[in-house]
Amino acid sequence: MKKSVLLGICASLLVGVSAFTPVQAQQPSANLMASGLVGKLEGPELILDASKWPKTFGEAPELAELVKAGKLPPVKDRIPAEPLVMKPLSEVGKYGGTWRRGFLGPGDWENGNRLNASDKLLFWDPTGTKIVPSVAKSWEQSADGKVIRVNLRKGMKWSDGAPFTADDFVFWFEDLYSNKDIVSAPIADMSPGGKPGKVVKVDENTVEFQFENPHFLFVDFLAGDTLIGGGQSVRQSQGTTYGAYAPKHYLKQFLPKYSSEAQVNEKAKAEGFENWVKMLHFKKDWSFNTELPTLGPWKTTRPINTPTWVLERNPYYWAVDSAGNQLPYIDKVVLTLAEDSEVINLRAIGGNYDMQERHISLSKLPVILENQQKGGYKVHLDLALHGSDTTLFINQSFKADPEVAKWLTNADFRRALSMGIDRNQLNDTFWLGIGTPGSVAPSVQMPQSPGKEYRDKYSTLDIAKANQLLDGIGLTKKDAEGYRVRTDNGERLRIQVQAVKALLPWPQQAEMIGEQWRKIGIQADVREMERTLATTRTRNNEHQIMVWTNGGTELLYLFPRHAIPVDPTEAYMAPEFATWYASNGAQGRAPTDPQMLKIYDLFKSASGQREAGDRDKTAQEIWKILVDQQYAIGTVGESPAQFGVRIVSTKLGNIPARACIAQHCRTPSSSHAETWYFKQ
Amino acid sequence: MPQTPMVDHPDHEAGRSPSATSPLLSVRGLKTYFKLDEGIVRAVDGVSFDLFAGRTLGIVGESGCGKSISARSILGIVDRPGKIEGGEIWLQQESEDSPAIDLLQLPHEGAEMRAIRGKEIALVFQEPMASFSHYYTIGNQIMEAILLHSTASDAAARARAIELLGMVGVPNPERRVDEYPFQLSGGLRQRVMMAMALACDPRILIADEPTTALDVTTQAQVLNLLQRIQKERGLSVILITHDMGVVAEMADDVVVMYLGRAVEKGPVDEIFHDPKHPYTQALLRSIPSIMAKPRTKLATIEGSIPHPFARPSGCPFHPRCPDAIKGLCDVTEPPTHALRPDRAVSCFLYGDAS
Amino acid sequence: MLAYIARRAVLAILTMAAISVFAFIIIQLPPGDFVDAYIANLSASGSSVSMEEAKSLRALYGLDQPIYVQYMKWMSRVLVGDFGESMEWHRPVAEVIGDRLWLTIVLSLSALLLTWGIALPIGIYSAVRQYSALDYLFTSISFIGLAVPNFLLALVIMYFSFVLFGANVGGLFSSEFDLAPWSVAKVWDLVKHLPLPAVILALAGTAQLIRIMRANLLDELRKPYVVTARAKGMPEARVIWKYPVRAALNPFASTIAYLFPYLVSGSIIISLVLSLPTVGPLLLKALIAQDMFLAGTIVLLLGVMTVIGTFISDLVLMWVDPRIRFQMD
Amino acid sequence: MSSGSISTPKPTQTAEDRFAVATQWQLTWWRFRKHKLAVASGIIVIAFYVIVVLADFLAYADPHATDSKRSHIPPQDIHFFDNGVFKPYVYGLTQKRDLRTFKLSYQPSLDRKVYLAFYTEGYSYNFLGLFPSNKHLVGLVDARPEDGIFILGTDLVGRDLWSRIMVATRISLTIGLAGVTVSLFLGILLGGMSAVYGGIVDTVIQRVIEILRSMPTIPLWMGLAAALPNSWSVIQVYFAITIIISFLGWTDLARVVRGKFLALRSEDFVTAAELAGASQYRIIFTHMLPSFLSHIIAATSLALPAMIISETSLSFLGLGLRPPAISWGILLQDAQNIETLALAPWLLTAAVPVILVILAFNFLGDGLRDAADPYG
Repeated sequence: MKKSVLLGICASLLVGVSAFTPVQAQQPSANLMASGLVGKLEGPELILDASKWPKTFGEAPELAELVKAGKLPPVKDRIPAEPLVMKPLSEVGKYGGTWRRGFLGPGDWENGNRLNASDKLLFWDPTGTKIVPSVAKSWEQSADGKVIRVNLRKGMKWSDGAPFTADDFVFWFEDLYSNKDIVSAPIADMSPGGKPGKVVKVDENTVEFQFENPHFLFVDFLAGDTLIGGGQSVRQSQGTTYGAYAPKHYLKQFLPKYSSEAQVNEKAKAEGFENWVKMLHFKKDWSFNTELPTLGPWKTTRPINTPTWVLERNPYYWAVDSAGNQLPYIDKVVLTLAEDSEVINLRAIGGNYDMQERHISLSKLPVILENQQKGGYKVHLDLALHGSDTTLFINQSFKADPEVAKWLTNADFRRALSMGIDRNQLNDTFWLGIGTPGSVAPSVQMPQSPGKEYRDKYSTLDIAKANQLLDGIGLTKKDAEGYRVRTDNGERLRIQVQAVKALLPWPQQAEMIGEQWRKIGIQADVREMERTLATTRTRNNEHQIMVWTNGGTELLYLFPRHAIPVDPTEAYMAPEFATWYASNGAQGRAPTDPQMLKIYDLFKSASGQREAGDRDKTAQEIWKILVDQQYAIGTVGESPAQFGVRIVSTKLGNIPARACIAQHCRTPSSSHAETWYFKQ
Repeated sequence: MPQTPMVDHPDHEAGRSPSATSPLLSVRGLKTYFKLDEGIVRAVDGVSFDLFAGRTLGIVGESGCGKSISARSILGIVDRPGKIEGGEIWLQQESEDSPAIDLLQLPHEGAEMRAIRGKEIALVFQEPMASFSHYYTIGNQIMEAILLHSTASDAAARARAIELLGMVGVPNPERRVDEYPFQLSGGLRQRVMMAMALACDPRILIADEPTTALDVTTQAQVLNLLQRIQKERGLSVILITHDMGVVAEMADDVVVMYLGRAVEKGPVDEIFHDPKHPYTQALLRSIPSIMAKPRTKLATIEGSIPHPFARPSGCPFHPRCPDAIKGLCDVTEPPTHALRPDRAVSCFLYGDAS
Repeated sequence: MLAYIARRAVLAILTMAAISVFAFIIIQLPPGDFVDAYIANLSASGSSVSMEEAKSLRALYGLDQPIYVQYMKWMSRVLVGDFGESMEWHRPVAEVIGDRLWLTIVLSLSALLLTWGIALPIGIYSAVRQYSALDYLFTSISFIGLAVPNFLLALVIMYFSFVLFGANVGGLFSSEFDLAPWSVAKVWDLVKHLPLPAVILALAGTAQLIRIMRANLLDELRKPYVVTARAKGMPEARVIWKYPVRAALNPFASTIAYLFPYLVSGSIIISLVLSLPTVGPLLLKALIAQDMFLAGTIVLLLGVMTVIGTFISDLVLMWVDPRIRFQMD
Repeated sequence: MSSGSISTPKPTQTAEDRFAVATQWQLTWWRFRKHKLAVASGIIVIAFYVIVVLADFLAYADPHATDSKRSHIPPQDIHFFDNGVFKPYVYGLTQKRDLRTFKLSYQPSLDRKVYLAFYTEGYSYNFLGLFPSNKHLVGLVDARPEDGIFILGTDLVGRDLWSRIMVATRISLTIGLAGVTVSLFLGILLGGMSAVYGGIVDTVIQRVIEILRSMPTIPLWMGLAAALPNSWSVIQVYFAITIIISFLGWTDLARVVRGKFLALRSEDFVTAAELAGASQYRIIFTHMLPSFLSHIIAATSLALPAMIISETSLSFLGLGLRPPAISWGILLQDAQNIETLALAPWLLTAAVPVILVILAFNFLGDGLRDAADPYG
């Protein structure tokens, strides 16, 4: 790293934090303060100063037994020389207990993945505002942004006791990621400016990611819920093979390179797989394969594809509490299958779960609160930081119906639609008044927020103004029932709104919005759809308006797909543009809208901006355009609707009053569940 | 008038003259009503008749006149909602010394009454096809009656069943005993029915339209069989039929019923030769005769049987009666006139009014 | 008789073949395929799937081949007892279905037995004591049972059993037995959990059967052979049980055939509401996830179970009804 | 002989004649009339079909109109007498959300009576899709925009349940009727063909019936329902669902028809007609069909509840009709969650018409069947 300026760990790379005020400053509505359900964002504190680290280590009694029996090395040999040291939120906990949780079957893989999210290289602190070490001890970025060096923990081990080294990174990069049979195309995270980067071993405990173009966002990516930074548990399960490392000592036996294709295929056949690729996808999936070495606090002992997904402590987990006790405190996590989320809610209310925030629905809050005593739990409301739980994405590349397309791509039309929505009504009905009405822009507390005025711009009910805008663009004629008519054939102008019953009762909300639009003479046809169908349709560019959340956009660069059309997987705003963007113009269709083009330019420029503050400013510019153009119409956000209703057994200790609800926080993992314990 | 076969029997006329001995079965003022939502149907409304030992009593009338219900009333097996509302049914006990018992005084479902059913009084039913269950062999259904009323072993009961089948003229009884009713012809079924009725050596056999469903040849065979058995065993038979020809051939005494009442009764010869009641007269007129001139219209009774709920007042027959007396027959019920001890008619044309 | 059974057996096999085609068509009907569903799920949990990847995934699962080829491949495996691998569960289909099939059968059979156990005595009572107070009561209850959608009933019962008794909600096992291998204690646990879903499931069928039984028996009671039997001097109870009840029972044998698929279908909704580990919710999820081998196998198995049910009820019918037995000669 | 007086019902000469000459239809009707419960059920069914026609008139609030200020209003008391005079009124309501429990509650403002009026003007609709109208059976006079009648309460988004049930009745009952019509057509056609042609036709049709009956219904429906093009309008989906539901319904009817046909073929009057040289077509349509029409009517009235339950189940699973269509199944789907049971149990009243109509159709069908064939 000759030319590069090595930067200290925490000193200057507090990405995206500069303008971030601690969240205590955030003012939830008076209702919420009165309810006492929203607390302070908090969590365990990382002790990074090696001099304050404990010198002796403790371990769970059951592990001590194993050590005594000679089946496990002593704890000091299992813990790395440079462990992650955490000061638990309230007190040093006790070992033991089973964390009961509900899940919905193998499709609900994120339920367990998120508990293990500390297997990311870098992570966020409990407030979701600061990048902190996790698997990696520290990181450095070169001044030109082309090289990012990651320092591993000396003596760190996989859950089977094998050493975790730089070779595992190289193995991932060369043998998995670069193998077209396994990963068919490079990912954007690893290819700034379309030029693929590489992973290089410096020494046993040092790895470098090297790029041809500056990639200043890469550290954020490593910390974010991205394909490169998500960690092994989520990124190497369910058929995907991302993340940045993989257990070479275990997985190499399934690769042709280390024997022969015939041999691995034979092995696959013998185990009942069609071919070695299928076998590999199974073997590297922590939720299916109980033998797979992992890095998370718990490892699967009973796979996800059974009625009970059981996770048990990783005896080689590399984090300890401030007293030197190896984490996690809780022995086991048992996720029991429920056939339906309604059952999960009912069981949670019945006190059958120790901590459950996933699948808990906000609309049940009164019932949940009512049963607190009986169920032996406490309710926490965690407010999200993104702008809008229910967002109307208006398809800018729609073309099936030119007349409709003409209006969807008309900014005044979109602004009118936005001003025709009575967000307070939505908030009262579906968010119990807890949410905050506004545009798609993130909470003003976020560094990338363009400011309060952009939360409100075009986002308050103004029927007169909306009608005026619609009249102004030529939609003046109305039919007998007062609906505006198409300019091509005089029939009523019908706008299709596609909604899925998922996170929130979006179809019902869309119906309410459609009703509100009657006042501005717009007929909305709400189409309730099954999720697969809806996403397939959007990828085929068949939808006009899609209702979805814009969750994840609180940090624009880490999860841009809900804000701007860059990822064809989920490009509700413009599938064709996203394809165009992702393929560097090879496929799809280029936008002609100058504002949209400007957004792309700004977005691309961020990767080359060295200072976090500059990148935030760019993001603010993007948000300003997004709000001004209303490509996506925000309704109500900053609410606990998405994983924000947390039901926690009164028996659990070290539970934060408020947890970070955001894509990058991997809720609930940034609160470090490994420091929770049963008080008994 | 064809002679009754009983005439051949010397003891019969002499020793068991109806007037001489007390009747074996004596029905007095039997009333069986059906209480329905729409009203009461008086299916049997004060019927009296006597059955003498070894004789055949024919009960005739159009369908729905209460013949079959009378028969079932005797056995106490009237279906709900039918109920015996009054009357007496005296059965002479087996030994002449014991007093007769009133069957209606016995508890319906009691063991005594059940011991009489099948054992003392047996029933041969009008539809041989439907009178058997299809789910059991005929042997099973015959043996059941035997086993119910005796202490016979299964093997003995089976032997008895085969014997009975042979007796009623079923060919190959050893094989047939294991067959199901639907495997038999109509005639055979009626014979089996007979065998079943005779299983416990009853004293009285009630034959309810035994030949209605059969063709003419089979009909004759079955009637012959009935006669033969009666002769062999000295059975007393109540023969219920609408067929005057059968009555003439088989019965010693006749009861004519109309709408639940016995309108006329008497020895068979007198009924046929000197019918008193206009209804009896009409019935006899409607018998086709080979003597009749070809192409003459068969006489029918005017009108049809009234609906049970719309029973006419006064004499129930008055709307169809050619001799009805206005202001009398349609108002008052005619009393029963005993013309002789064994002859009675209930009509205003006789007695005081005549 | 043997010829008859053979003919029925051949027909049953042909029906099964037709069902397999049908099952395959049904699961292909919804637009999109497993990869679409998979991408939808992945994207909802924050992942991305590129076009190239989708393509290679399709190839991996053989979804790029024509449908008839996929069908033939599937059938050639099914015929040797291999139902393929579930795409979503990453396990052999047979293993995924595993206990669920038995639990479905246990549940449906208990519902069937319950249906009969309740419907027969009540039907007989209602017919024998026609127009009595209890007859009216039973008839009314059975009609209401017929009219209340059972999913609604399941939900309401579940909620109130929770509110009133704090009962553990749904499922067929207590949590401590969920993981345990089969044992006497686990079976007993299952027995304790069965009644509620079985009753809910049985309700509509019971109502229907009471009505059938009552009507049949009323018909039979009017028949002359009953009079014959009574005239023999048989006690009334024996008369009724030996003759008309036997005859009225006859159609019940044939109800096995239609009641079973009905119960299995019914169990899908109820299992979903009550969170029962039967094939119902699995099928629903498999259909939604377009996990075609899993969905196809379940539909196929359910169809085959029905065909077998029909076949058995034919045999039972033949056994109980001598008319059929002797006319088949 | 007995001479007890007779007290039978009044003998009428006409009654006698009537029975003698009554046609099959008259007999059926008379027998049916005796079945009190069936008659009552018939009246209920008719009442429901009156709702089908007059749904919008009987509704008093726009079934689609949402308002958060009306979210989860419990069924409201209607006061009929004001100071002893018949003058129905309701109290104005004030919404309040408890900030600790997050529950909504409504207090009647006792000082503000809002009077009801009959045949008033309300939201606009097209009567039978033909005549625009805004007349409704009841409405409020001099009401503020926030006032309303809430006989059965409101749902989460503040839509009036009574009005929604009225409109849902229209869809659910016509879908049932349409489904039965299609089933009937298929059933008579295929059942008849099966019986008339026999042989290979019979075998094939019987096989198809057996296969269809062997398929578990839910996946079949799911498959078919999921295959509906998403671009279809509510109306198109509505008809498609009808056809899907009747897709299985016809098998029962086909069996009945086939059985009856076969039974009738051996009847004397059919033989007579055949001997008289009547064409097969003529025999079927002038001799056979009428003689079991009554059975078909009975079978139909028994098939209808099954159709209605099917629609309800399908919609409940989210596979049938979807909002903004309003059907019973959709109303029940709204009620299928814990918060409804706990916070707004009145939404379950949407099940009442379902239960009522199914009961009514069952009793009606039973009555009709008994009347059509007292021995069958």
